[in-house]
Amino acid sequence: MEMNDIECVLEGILFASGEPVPADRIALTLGVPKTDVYQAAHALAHRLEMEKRGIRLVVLGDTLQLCSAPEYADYIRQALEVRKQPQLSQQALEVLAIVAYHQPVTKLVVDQIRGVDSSYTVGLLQDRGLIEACGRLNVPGRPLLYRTTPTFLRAFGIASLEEMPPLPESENGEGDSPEDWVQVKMETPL
Amino acid sequence: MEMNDIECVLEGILFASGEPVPADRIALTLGVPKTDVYQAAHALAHRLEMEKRGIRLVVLGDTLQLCSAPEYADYIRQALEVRKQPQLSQQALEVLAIVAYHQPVTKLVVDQIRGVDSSYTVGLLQDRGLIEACGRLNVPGRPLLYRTTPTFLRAFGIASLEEMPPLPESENGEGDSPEDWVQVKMETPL
Amino acid sequence: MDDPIFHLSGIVRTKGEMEDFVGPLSLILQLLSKNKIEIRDISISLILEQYLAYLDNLAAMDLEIASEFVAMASYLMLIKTKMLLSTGEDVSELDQLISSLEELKRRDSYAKIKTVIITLRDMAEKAGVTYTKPPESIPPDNTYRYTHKITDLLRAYRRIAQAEESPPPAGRPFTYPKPIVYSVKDKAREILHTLSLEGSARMSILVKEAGSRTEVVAIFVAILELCRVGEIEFIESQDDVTIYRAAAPLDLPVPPDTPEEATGGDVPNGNE
Repeated sequence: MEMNDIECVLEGILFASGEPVPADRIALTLGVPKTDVYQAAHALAHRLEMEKRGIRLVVLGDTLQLCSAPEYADYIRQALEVRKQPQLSQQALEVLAIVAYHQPVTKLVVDQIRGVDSSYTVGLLQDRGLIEACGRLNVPGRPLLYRTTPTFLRAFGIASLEEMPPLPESENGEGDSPEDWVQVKMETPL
Repeated sequence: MEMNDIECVLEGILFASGEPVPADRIALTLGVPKTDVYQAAHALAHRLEMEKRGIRLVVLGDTLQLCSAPEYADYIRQALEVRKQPQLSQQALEVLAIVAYHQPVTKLVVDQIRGVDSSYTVGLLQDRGLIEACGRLNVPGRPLLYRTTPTFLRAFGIASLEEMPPLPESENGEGDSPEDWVQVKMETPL
Repeated sequence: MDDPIFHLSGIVRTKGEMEDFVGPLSLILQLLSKNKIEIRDISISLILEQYLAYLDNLAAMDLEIASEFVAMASYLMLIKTKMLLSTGEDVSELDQLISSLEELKRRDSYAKIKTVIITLRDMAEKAGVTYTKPPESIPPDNTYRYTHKITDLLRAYRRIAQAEESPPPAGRPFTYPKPIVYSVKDKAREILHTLSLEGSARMSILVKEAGSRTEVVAIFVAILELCRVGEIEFIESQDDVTIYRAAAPLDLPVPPDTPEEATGGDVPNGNE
């Protein structure tokens, strides 16, 4: 069997499998030495990479596998994503607003401002890459602090946090910044 | 996006999916016109075939799919130890043809045309992915409607249903399609 | 169907080609099926005219055809009359006609399908066997891709502020479930009461009957306390502890109110 033929059959077998295939099983099937299979595998891998193709061949120990080219991962994910991502809910927007205006802020503060537990929504916003943990507050329990991310800026079409509309004075009078308020609340022994 | 880039990403997407992917979803993902996707698909398909590669790209209706090259089927079967699928029986071919030419069609119509119950064969063809349920007919009992799948096109080596061999003309040609016949039957208030 | 054209060529044939007709009914069925007409729409005069015109064109007038036509025409008349006069129940003739029509079409469809089966088989053979691959598993990326107006955020913030200011709904005072607190004293009393009724108590049962972890803790502490003051003794078996009332109270200070209340009150025949 010609080396080029081995390459082609190898490609067909690895494609149909999808999973890693032992090199010696391929050698057995084609009736060629295992070294030929490896040689063909390396040649094919090289060619796929050189031509910047959508497929890559990887050698994993004694097995060979085809996989999609990692550089196209974003396109692939986008094209194959079945479930459409839901838009932010009213609650999620509220939590995001609190984090955005009071960052860095703990979940406890978010809970206190909203009056309900916001664990799920905080997790969701983290998952969506809109907020992220950025250290811990130096109080007992060392709770995580959250802040908004560049994804947040992109989603809301602003270049920096300074572009956020200011909170109206009346609603948030001087000296009554939520940080102070929280501070007080946390220090208040129950 | 360059045509060659489209080809490569297309290959990656189709490889990762394994299943047929609608061309317009790819167009949407890449932000290119659908015609470009088809053009890239045809170029890639041509190249894979010319180079006698182990993979083929097939256009199946509005979808694109990668599959293994048929000339290496024996090697693949041997290497991956897959059982050879039995050829389609006469009955299966009949049912398949009735569904293909009259789709979407109910099992009742298939039964009536063949004069025998076709439940088993319909189930078999569904199992092999050659036909699929595609909604219900809006008549009492709401029977399921069946149509052929992209796998059907692939199995018969055609890109669309238009490539099916034409049915012989009736002696008086036009308008004698079984759909009309079914229609007539359903509308007859008896 | 205002003006149906009945294409008679290919339907009415010369004698030699007539094998596919059995009688007038078949001929009607052919006419009907080929022209897709509803029985109700049959315009006998139209068929007649066209039929005659066709016959005119035939070089040789075939008597058999002519007689068949007469039979057909009368048949059609009969059906049409019956349809017009029937009350809707007596339509067996029509039923028969329609089912025959269907049967004919069915056979026609099947015959057509059968002609392409061989071609299809060849196509499948030529296409060969191709294999597809299972989908790759792609780790999901949940990064948010929608865009919003920044003012949405301010609005969301205001909404919280408003919710905070609005007073709690009136008329329905909040009720909180009362926390259940077990006092060691009560537990000790309970245990002594049990002992006075049953003579002994198994630790495992006492614990099992406890409703919560705090109650278990209360039970343990109570037992320890009762032990300390010498009110109870216990015997340890393999996997349990059996508690007894101490045979003779030791000369130790008794915790206030524990023994007196436990043995008095609701236990009429105490140990005293």
